[in-house]
Amino acid sequence: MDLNPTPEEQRFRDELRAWLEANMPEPWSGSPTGSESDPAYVAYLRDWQKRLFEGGWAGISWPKQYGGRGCSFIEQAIFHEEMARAGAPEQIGVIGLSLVGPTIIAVGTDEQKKRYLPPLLSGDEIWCQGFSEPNAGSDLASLSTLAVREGDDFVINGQKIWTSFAHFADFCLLLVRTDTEAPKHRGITCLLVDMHTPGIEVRPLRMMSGDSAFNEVFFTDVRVPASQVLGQINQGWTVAITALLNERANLGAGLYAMFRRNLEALVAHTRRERRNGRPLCEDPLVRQKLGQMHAELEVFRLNNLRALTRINKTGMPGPEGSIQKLYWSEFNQRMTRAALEILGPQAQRHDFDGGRWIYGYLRSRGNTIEAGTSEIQRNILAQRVLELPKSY
Amino acid sequence: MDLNPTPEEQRFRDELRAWLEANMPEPWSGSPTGSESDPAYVAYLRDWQKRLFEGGWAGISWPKQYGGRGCSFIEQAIFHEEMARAGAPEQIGVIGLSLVGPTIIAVGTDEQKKRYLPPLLSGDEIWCQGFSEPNAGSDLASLSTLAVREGDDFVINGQKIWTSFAHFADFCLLLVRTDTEAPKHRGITCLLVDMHTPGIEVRPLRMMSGDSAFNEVFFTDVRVPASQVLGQINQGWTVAITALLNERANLGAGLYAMFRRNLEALVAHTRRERRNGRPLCEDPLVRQKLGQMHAELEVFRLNNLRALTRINKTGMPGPEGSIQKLYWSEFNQRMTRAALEILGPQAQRHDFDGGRWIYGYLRSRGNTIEAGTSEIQRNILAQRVLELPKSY
Amino acid sequence: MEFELSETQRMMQQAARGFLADQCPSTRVRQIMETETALDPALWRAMAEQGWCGMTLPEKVGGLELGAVELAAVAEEMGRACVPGPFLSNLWAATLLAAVADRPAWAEELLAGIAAGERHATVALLEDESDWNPDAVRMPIEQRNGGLLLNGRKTLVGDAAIAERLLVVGRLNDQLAVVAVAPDDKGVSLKAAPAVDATRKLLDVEFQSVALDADRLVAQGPAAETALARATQTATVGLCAELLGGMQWVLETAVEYAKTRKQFDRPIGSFQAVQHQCADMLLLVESARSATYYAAWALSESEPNAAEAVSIAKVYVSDAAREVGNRGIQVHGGIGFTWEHDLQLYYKRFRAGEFLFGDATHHREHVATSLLKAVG
Amino acid sequence: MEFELSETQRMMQQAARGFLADQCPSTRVRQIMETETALDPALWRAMAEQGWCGMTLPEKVGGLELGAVELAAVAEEMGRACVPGPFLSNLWAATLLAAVADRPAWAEELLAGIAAGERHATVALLEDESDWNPDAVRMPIEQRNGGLLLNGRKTLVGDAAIAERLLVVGRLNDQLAVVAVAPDDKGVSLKAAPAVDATRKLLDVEFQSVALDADRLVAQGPAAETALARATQTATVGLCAELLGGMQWVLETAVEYAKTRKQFDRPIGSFQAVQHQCADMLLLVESARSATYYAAWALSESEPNAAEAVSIAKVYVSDAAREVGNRGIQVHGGIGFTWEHDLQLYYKRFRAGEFLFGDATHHREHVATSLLKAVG
Repeated sequence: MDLNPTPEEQRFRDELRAWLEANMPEPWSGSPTGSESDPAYVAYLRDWQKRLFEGGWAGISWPKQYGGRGCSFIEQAIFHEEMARAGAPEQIGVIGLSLVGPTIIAVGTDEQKKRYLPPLLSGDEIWCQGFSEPNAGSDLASLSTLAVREGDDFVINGQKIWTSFAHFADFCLLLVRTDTEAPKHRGITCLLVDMHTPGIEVRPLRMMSGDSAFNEVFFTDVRVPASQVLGQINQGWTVAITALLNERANLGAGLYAMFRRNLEALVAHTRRERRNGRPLCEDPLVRQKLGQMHAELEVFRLNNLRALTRINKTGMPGPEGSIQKLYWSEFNQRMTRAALEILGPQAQRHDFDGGRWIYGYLRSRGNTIEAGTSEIQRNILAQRVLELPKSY
Repeated sequence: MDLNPTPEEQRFRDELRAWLEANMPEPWSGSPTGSESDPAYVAYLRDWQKRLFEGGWAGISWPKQYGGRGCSFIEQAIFHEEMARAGAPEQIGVIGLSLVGPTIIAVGTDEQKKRYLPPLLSGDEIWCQGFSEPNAGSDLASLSTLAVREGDDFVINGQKIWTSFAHFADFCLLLVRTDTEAPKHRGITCLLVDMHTPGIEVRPLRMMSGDSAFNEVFFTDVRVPASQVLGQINQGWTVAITALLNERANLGAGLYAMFRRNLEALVAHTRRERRNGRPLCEDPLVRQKLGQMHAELEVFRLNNLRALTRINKTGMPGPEGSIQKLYWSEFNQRMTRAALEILGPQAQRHDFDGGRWIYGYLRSRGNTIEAGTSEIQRNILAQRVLELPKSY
Repeated sequence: MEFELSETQRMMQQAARGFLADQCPSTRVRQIMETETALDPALWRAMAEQGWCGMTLPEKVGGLELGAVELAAVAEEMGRACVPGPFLSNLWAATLLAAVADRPAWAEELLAGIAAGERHATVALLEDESDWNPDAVRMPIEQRNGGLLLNGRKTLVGDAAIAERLLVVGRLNDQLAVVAVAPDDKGVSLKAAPAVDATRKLLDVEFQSVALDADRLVAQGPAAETALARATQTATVGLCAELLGGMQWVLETAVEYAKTRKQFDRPIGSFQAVQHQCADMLLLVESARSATYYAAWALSESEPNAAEAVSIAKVYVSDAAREVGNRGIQVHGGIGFTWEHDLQLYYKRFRAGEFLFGDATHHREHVATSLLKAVG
Repeated sequence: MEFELSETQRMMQQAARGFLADQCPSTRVRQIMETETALDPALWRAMAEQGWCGMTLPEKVGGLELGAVELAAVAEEMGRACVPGPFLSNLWAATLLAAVADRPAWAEELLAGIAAGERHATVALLEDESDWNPDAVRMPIEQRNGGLLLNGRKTLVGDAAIAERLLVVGRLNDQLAVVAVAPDDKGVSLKAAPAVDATRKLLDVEFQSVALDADRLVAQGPAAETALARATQTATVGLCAELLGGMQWVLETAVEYAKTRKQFDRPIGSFQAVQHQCADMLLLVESARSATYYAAWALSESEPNAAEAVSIAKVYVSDAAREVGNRGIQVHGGIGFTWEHDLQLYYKRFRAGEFLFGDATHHREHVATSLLKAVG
């Protein structure tokens, strides 16, 4: 066990830090919570992704031949750490970078890799993920968006939901049903779909937190060439599993940075604000909550590091990634709740710190639902890691 | 809504209070936690039950014709309140009083009522309950203790487990399988079995808390007259349900008194004991825990009062009694944990207050298992109160 | 002893449910909450006609002189319907005024206006560095030229924009005092404080050398303390009952959804994980009901433990509402997290309700104090 | 960066597991814990032969001079096997002695004896009204006739009955000081403190005018503070690793039971309620592993955040062990609650472990202090 960086890892960090010092963009000064429904913010993030790509800092752990940097998963994590330390903007193409890219690398044809990976890394092409449907949530395999073969094309009809970034995405990793007779897991195909194809309509879904990070996507007679199949026809379920495992494995580092920023902002408030004659940070109850949140956040960071070591050896994320998903989603709910309890009634205001605390609290309720509910994650851990018998 | 006592209720309370003042026994001075495995303690409790009976204070809500007092369920609750206020000893025949008696009243023959209820109330005959088996815990209906008809008798072979009080009980409300061909719920019969019958062997089960409140009971060719069937042959399942509903409904008041005694003892400690220069009761963290426990305990008391009002009207406890079982078992686990946290490391000692705190903590782990696990209680609430579809 | 609503109380509650189902469906709630004041005068007058705006006020000002149990029974339905507007602000202020024995003459007219649903009032208690404990109030009220002079700032004042009088809690000669300020008094400025719950509007209020006539003094010293305590307890019971009604709505809605929504070819309500969440919600709702109605009864009977009972209710209900809301969303999955689903209205009220009149931490400390006093 | 045991560390751990499965099955644990001292000298010598009694001690006293990670790797297995006896007491005392640069001559021999498994020592810190913070220690050490005089009482001292030296923490000239007392020194009296975890014996120790030679002074002032802090951190890591091993055992045992125990004609492990409890246990165990091994690594590398990392581990592991124990019993049902089932051994150690070296509340306060220091 050695948590010190290797010489390469240290070099990587030094180099990145120097580059960041020279290349950090001006901080975003528009809408306060920086919502992806603001086109100016999206443009700002695309610029930043392009600059990262041109500097050689996109796809850290991807093979060089596809435009990546060919580094380890550890260096990938160092990248996220340094981005957070520098206060760098978020990465716009997170679905592409964390989920679509690794899946194309794992199962795509050489042509697909050459065509899609470089513009994905440069931010020139943003991806979204068309998996969930109104009647296929936790039971993803029951999806019913239909793709019928007509000559060299598939013709798609149906509806997707909870599609992040769809309103400005250029491509979609889409799951469709191509065999209605087969058992439900065996009739699914994964397609790489141009979002500018006629017949695709995107409608934003407003969330209780007030923003519209998700969309509904409607497909009406959308024609997609059969060459756009990722993996094999009717083998889309295994492609989907690969994508979901990568999603769970890749979110950790970026989330840690966000959580840490929130904790630090909270600590700053407890120094500044007074209640009944003393600063909040001197209240023993507040201190218990801060101590607990810091401990839990550190454990999240450490769990991520252990997972990285494992993935770095196996080359592939496994079902134990559900531990991370469960952990961060429930941690963030505890953390945003603790923040409101510590800050008191002012924290419910939309004009207190730009509303970040109440937004964070509301938004966190989605964490245990999106990207696989906590119930599904526990099922995975029980059945695929602990090997308990299937419950349904 | 009127939580004031009616004139009758007030009279009842006054009369009881006067009687208690004149008739309270000397406090128990033997083994400190007063374990039922101590025969002297059992004798002490039998004496007390007899004195209650002779004073007319047994079976408060039972019909007078069976030796009861013919009062309401509310007066029953007042009885428990006053017993607690006076610091009276516990009632030894709790299984008989809360579970067997009401079941015999509900489904027994006149003869059974006449024969069994008076000595049950007087403490002359103590009852136990033979339901669970090693392979029939949550799945009670899968029990396999066999009763084969031979002439006018049933001949019983099998094993029961978790049988409280079996080591000194005179009778057992026993569930046996009388039809091995029928669906499992339809082949069960309920018998009133004399525990002194040849072929019955009782072995105490030692618990992790160190005491032996439970037993295993082995039946080898035990002959029981067919006249001892309670209810109908092969209809024992509905008898069992009646018994279990009564069990859940009747425990509340007595438990409240015990919890309240614990809370008061804890409060006394927080005044007396100092840590780092101040009494525990001035520590804001301790105060939060005390406040929370007192609030939860009051809610338990109030839930009981509401349930009593309901039972007083319907005459029968319903499946919503599972709320009380869930509530008290989980509350007591939180309470005993909070006590250890407040009292600190001394509380782990067997010679600190006679070990009551660490005993209580360990013993409480059984609360969410005995008398129907929390999982079973939640199933009942979901399926029988909220009418969600059956899950298995 | 009978711990359930009487026949009359139940009928009153049923009538309220019917009235609100008709007059205040969630579509109307959403319209009203988008307005600046979240007050629909027509709805308010209709509610006043039902007697709800002066339920606990004296008959001579047009009230019904009912107790806190009847108040809770109706407030529960208002919570179930998520009724927007100044109900709690008016209740808080009117109870305060009514609890002062020798109140100024103008107060009668105001109380009558509140009971009639035509006028509104509120209480201004919280300061930037204080909590809900009146002892923490620091705002100075000075005697000046036979009148009073006010300087300072109050924050998160409910419905101040529509209140004819703000009952401001301050310190006069080192005693707690309550004075009545009109929003158009010189030196008063209001600023909206947009917050999580759009159905009840909060404002910050600045007082810059606000000069008041002597008759604006509502009460001071022990009289002010007693009236404020009584009023805050009554309003807290109203809030707990509202939260209870909301929880009941969430429970019923989640159970209904779990019966109809299918995944893996089965209703999701047949999965143990969903069943157990619903069972927990039921336990929380029923326990919140016990705590709330007991507090209401204790208050209406002036039981010696009434203050404790109110704090216990607020501790329990604050936490239970949050937990029920969380489970309600989780059972619904993504759809429960959308703007379109009414769950969000309740979830946000639960959150605002946790803060209002002191959070669970605040009241736990009260309960501990009371326990330590009772147990020698 | 590699956050997993190295090949050597893993082999050391595997060897420990094999050794303990062979030498210390639960039947032997139960025999040993029924004795007065919970020490089996033969087992102890055998463990010493494996190098475990002086794992982190200098080579010149017979130690292996390994780091805290190796210590944790082996302690995890000792926790899994529920090894009874003075491991943590010896570790605490020996690390304290070894951390003092200019220690008295007798200390070398004692350290060698500990490493050889032949001798034992312990630390006496807690007082009746103090907590685990050394600042709270009040016991006076006076200078008298060129020697030292001790008066007072220490409580819950681990394994004091078999310790050749008790390292007593007190105050000498207003400074923290550590002195070594032998149980047979005049004026020392021991009294057993029977407690929840029978595998480790606790005692109260009275000191009545105990006169000590000057060479019994182990350290004072900053040197004593540093050595005590280092020793307590090391022993805390050892404890966390033991708890981790116990949690792992509970998880595996519960999962195995859930696969084989049938109710309703199905393995109970096919019920979602049971599955989800097992999944939660897995999350808790794996997270406890991350926290524990990171603390061990930070300590062995003397990272600036080592003290914080140890407190974080103790916060997380204290709570996680309790929760895993609770779920382990619940999955087992009644049988998991019996004396005969080995679960009880672990459950009781988890409870004693929560208290030892400061509970989660105590360490949360440390973590908060450290966070507030780090975040400007």
